[in-house]
Amino acid sequence: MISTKVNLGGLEMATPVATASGTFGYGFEYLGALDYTCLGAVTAKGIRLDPWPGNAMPRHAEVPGGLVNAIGLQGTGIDRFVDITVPHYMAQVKDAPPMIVNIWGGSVDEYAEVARRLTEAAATDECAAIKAIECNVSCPNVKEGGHTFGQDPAVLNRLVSAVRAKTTLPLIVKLAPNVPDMRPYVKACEDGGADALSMINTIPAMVIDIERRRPVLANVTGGLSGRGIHPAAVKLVYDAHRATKLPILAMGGVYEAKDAIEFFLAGATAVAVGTATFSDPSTARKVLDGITDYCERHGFSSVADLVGALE
Amino acid sequence: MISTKVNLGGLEMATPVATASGTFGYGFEYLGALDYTCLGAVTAKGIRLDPWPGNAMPRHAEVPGGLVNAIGLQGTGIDRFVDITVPHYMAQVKDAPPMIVNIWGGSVDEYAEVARRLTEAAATDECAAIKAIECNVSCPNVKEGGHTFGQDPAVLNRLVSAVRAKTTLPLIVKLAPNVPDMRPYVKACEDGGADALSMINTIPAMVIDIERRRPVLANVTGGLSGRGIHPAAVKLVYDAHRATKLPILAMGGVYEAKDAIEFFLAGATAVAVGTATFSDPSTARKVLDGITDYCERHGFSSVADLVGALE
Amino acid sequence: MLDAAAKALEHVEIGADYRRLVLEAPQLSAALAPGQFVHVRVPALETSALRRPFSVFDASEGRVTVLYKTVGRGTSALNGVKPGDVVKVLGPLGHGFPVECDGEALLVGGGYGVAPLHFLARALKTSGHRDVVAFIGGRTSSDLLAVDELRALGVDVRLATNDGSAGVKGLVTDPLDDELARLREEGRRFELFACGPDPMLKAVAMRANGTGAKGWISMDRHMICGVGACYACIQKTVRGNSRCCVEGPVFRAADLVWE
Amino acid sequence: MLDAAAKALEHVEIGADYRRLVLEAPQLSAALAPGQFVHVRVPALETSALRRPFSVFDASEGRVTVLYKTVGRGTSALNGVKPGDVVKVLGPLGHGFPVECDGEALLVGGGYGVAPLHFLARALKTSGHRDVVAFIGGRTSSDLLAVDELRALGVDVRLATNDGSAGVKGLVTDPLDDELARLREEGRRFELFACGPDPMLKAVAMRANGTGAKGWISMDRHMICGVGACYACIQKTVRGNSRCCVEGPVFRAADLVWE
Ligand SMILES: Cc1cc2nc3c(=O)[nH]c(=O)nc-3n(C[C@H](O)[C@H](O)[C@H](O)COP(=O)(O)OP(=O)(O)OC[C@H]3O[C@@H](n4cnc5c(N)ncnc54)[C@H](O)[C@@H]3O)c2cc1C
Ligand SMILES: Cc1cc2nc3c(=O)[nH]c(=O)nc-3n(C[C@H](O)[C@H](O)[C@H](O)COP(=O)(O)OP(=O)(O)OC[C@H]3O[C@@H](n4cnc5c(N)ncnc54)[C@H](O)[C@@H]3O)c2cc1C
Ligand SMILES: Cc1cc2nc3c(=O)[nH]c(=O)nc-3n(C[C@H](O)[C@H](O)[C@H](O)COP(=O)(O)O)c2cc1C
Ligand SMILES: Cc1cc2nc3c(=O)[nH]c(=O)nc-3n(C[C@H](O)[C@H](O)[C@H](O)COP(=O)(O)O)c2cc1C
Ligand code: FES
Ligand code: FES
Repeated sequence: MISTKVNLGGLEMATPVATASGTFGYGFEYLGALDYTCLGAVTAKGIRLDPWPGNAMPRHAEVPGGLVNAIGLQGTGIDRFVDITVPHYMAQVKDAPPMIVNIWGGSVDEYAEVARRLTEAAATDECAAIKAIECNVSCPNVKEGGHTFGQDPAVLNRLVSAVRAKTTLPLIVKLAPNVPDMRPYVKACEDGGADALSMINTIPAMVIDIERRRPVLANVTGGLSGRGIHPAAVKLVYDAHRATKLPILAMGGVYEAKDAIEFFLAGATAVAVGTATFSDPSTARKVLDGITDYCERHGFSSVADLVGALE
Repeated sequence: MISTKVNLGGLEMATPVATASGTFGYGFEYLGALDYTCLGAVTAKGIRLDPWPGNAMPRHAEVPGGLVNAIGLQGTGIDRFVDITVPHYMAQVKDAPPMIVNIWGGSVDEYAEVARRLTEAAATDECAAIKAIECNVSCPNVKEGGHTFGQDPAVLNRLVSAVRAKTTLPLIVKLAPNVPDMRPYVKACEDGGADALSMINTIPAMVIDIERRRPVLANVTGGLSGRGIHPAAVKLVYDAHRATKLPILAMGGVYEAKDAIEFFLAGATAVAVGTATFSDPSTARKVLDGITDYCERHGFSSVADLVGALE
Repeated sequence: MLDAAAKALEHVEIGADYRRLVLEAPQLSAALAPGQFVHVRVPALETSALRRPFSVFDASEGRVTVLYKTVGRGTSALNGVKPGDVVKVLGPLGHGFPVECDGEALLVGGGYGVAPLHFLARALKTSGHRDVVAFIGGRTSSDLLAVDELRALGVDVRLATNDGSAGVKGLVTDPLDDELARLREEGRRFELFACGPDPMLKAVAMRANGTGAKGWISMDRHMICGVGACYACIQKTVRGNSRCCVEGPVFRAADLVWE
Repeated sequence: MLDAAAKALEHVEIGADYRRLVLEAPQLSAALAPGQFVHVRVPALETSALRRPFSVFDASEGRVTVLYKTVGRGTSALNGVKPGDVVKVLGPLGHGFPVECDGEALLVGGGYGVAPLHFLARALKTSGHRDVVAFIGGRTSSDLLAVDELRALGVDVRLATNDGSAGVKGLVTDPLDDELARLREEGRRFELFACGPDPMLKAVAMRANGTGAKGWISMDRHMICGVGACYACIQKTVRGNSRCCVEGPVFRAADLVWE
């Protein structure tokens, strides 16, 4: 028996496979199409204080190797989230996997307040599934949104510190991929008291409808995800792992076990499946099975032993 | 008859389709497999002062949607380049398209000296094909190389100014894609006296051989190119075009006319075909034919009218 | 919801660009209701390609039938499916039509929009509803789908084409308006059920709202997940930005907000 | 060099994992010399996939034949090519073997490395060279390719397998060493021509260098462009980092630097 347990900065995961924020709704939408026992965690869609309408339509375009999206973080606000959504998730999903809540806001204070509310809720039975916070400082699709927070290490540090002050939950910070060097950002998170990092968010991108001579997305630009970004994600995880001891939740084009194992070897403690779920909802299951199979073949008794295990 | 002429910061191109540096050798290697009359320019492989051995093998890995390479700028030095390579190109290729010479170096002085030598050579009959310099400040594969130059706007400005001082040839600066914001880099080039920009270089990436638990590339990391990076490239060209009047030579996943037209509409004056040539050497021909066809269908009498022509 | 591995039983061209694909998927077939849709993985596309959503033309006897128009990359690739091939089909998805109707059921369909109306018509007929009239429109006669199948169900079918090659020359709302006038005159009740291109749907919704009748409008929005997880498929409604794939695809005409 | 649109004429399995693909490409066929290779676009792979390089097993009468082992994604996809399909084939590429030899021609091949040696053997025989001995090795008997074809050309064929299932049990260098000893005793001249896995090539090159005989070694390096444009396919030589695709694939044994 291969041990699949991992600890992501205090978040105990029964398996190293999670779902990526924004690709798995509020956790329950894929019931029936996926065997949830394979999931070490689900990550909820980005939540902020108040409800948010998101961008105009169209919000996505299919591209070779993936997807460009500009959903714009449409979401129910924190009230409805803790009152209805999380309890619903827990009621619907038997042995519900721990939930990582992805948060964002228009100001440092808003991030901190959302974190406070979640921490409060997590202490109640109705929302006990809430087990960690993922701070999204890198969504390319909301101008007012978190993007700028993730682009300046000093601002990032302030943000992480403020959120840290309001939560005892494991705090994961989700970083932007389009930087010349991960290190200052990693350090800003470390110094701010983050428990883990997650990467990568989508890569800024744009698709033009040449017949209409217009951007396909109403938001003009969006974020590239899926198969094609995987090699770029592996590089960033590798860089971050060499710069820090913080555990890393890696995502970006995980379609097969091979993709996840590359992430582990590059230094990730866990992986999240995102865009791949759209084409095959059972991706996470297949990925987990492939990981344990790999461990068996290579004589690893625990997935945790794969982390950073490059020769 | 559609006019296909464009002017890229002083470089007169008979068509808006060039080849990308490092994917088309020194210009003559694809003779026989491509009708060269479709080319507005060829870009030579990166050249520096002295010969350079490049990285150890393996130097590439195929990935979905493209390629990760770490050739490491192997190349003949400037002496051999002007004495033998360029004259050979001109002798071999009938009506040789203008050559853009991609340069790099370990110091600002080295860049400047290579530029000076090229400018001198370009004035001779034997090397008259040399018509522009492309300053590579963004190759992810050479540590000692240009990478750092492209990561700091101040350093970039110093580099561009120094090269500018040594050359009267059209000066194109090739920027890195992995930045949070193109604008400071664009401004550094403008202020330094660049005539044009080119983008994007490859995106830093890594591939791991999970069976051997080793990076596939001897250089550990490399650069991602090809189809999958196209939407990210379009976004960066769009951003740069809105930030400057400098003309842009766009590259990154041009496989079909559609890809090139997206670049024009986003603001590029010309495009370069890179990785696509490897799978289909006649890509540039097909791309040009598709562009003129599009112009006809949409009532554009000149390709130049497409530049930035988003509705 | 389940992701069925469905075997293709039949795949035939039905006029110009339209095809009928019959799949064997007993569990899914039993679970589907009229107006719901399925999300299909096109086998020939690369693994990273998105699924394609299709309404259900019919679900019975362990089979699920879709009727589709070849319009782009995905549907072209779908053409290659041969009997015996296995296709992954996620469903049942979304909220469909109510299978009940107060008064005459007026079904209004354009192009492949007829597909869910056929399933609805059969269900209404099966549940004993007598007065079902279908208004079917298209550019030309070859765009009028399922006419014979509907007639075989005992549905009163009225046709309209832009070029007059079949039925009334004009829009599908022309014969619909005639019928609405007649019903108003006779003081009879009715409900509207529609699926097709946006302008047609808007026209039908306006008529429902204008007459105070119930209107059930099936919207067609670009989708990613199909299950409510991604928020790509927004339709503006009185409740804000609603997801077409779970809050729809069938919306009440009164709830829709048109831009 | 040209990028021929070649029609597949024949595609057959020849033992375990090996296949022979015969293509119609008159211009290319006429231009190819032994030891050169072609760069093949595998039709079933996505457009962005790299080409795959293959040595030429034979080129005559307007045909180009390659013999390949199915080892991965590209070669598996190549299996699907059917007679009548069109395959893009770039060639002739690289520097091949000299078709002349001072003394006995000793051909040493392993696995699919026999392919270019067959083309060479035929050319040597055609040009009147009598003494051609081929040493063919493999893991097991099914890895020994083109044995009958070589014998039919009048080549003296010696076999070796690791498991002893055909020929000598051991390495291909075992029968080679016997022959080298005999030649030395008789004071006869010879040249070595080799293609196969790296360890075998190194062993042959060492023997050439050790005896002062000429050795012609065909190297197999991962390639991108195949034409000298990308510098992916490096082989270390006394001249530095040489490109296998243009300076090779056949190198002089004396020029190779082994790591
Ligand atoms: C709820 C629902 C039910 C549908 N029922 C049917 C049906 O019964 N028969 C039928 O022929 N078609 C139906 N469609 C439309 C069908 O999904 C599209 O025609 C199909 O996805 C086009 O794919 P493509 O790759 O051929 O086209 P492309 O234009 O190449 O597709 C590119 C992308 O756009 C999306 N897309 C393109 N057109 C549409 C569209 N009209 N609606 C939604 N997404 C689109 C595709 O899914 C894909 O992601 C339905 C759509 C929805 C949302
Ligand atoms: C000059 C030359 C001549 C060759 N002649 C033959 C021949 O006659 N018959 C034959 O069966 N094979 C030959 N090969 C090897 C053949 O090119 C590879 O087996 C083939 O490319 C493997 O592709 P794949 O996608 O199935 O394998 P994968 O391992 O899935 O390929 C992944 C990548 O690695 C490359 N690659 C993998 N193995 C090799 C290899 N051994 N050499 C070069 N690139 C490789 C592929 O081209 C591809 O880019 C030759 C190689 C070279 C360089
Ligand atoms: C439709 C969509 C919506 C997303 N929404 C969010 C979000 O709300 N918050 C966030 O941090 N990341 C969001 N992401 C990014 C993903 O969580 C993930 O980081 C990215 O898609 C890369 O992984 P993938 O290639 O496996 O999809 C979204 C991605 C997609 C495709
Ligand atoms: C094998 C290879 C070698 C390259 N060498 C260089 C180089 O020497 N100098 C440079 O500026 N860019 C180099 N590039 C980057 C390309 O010029 C181009 O910017 C990039 O590949 C994106 O375009 P593409 O997707 O069309 O290939 C190289 C790319 C590849 C694939
Ligand atoms: S398609 Fe994902 S929410 Fe509707
Ligand atoms: S494969 Fe490109 S130089 Fe040899």
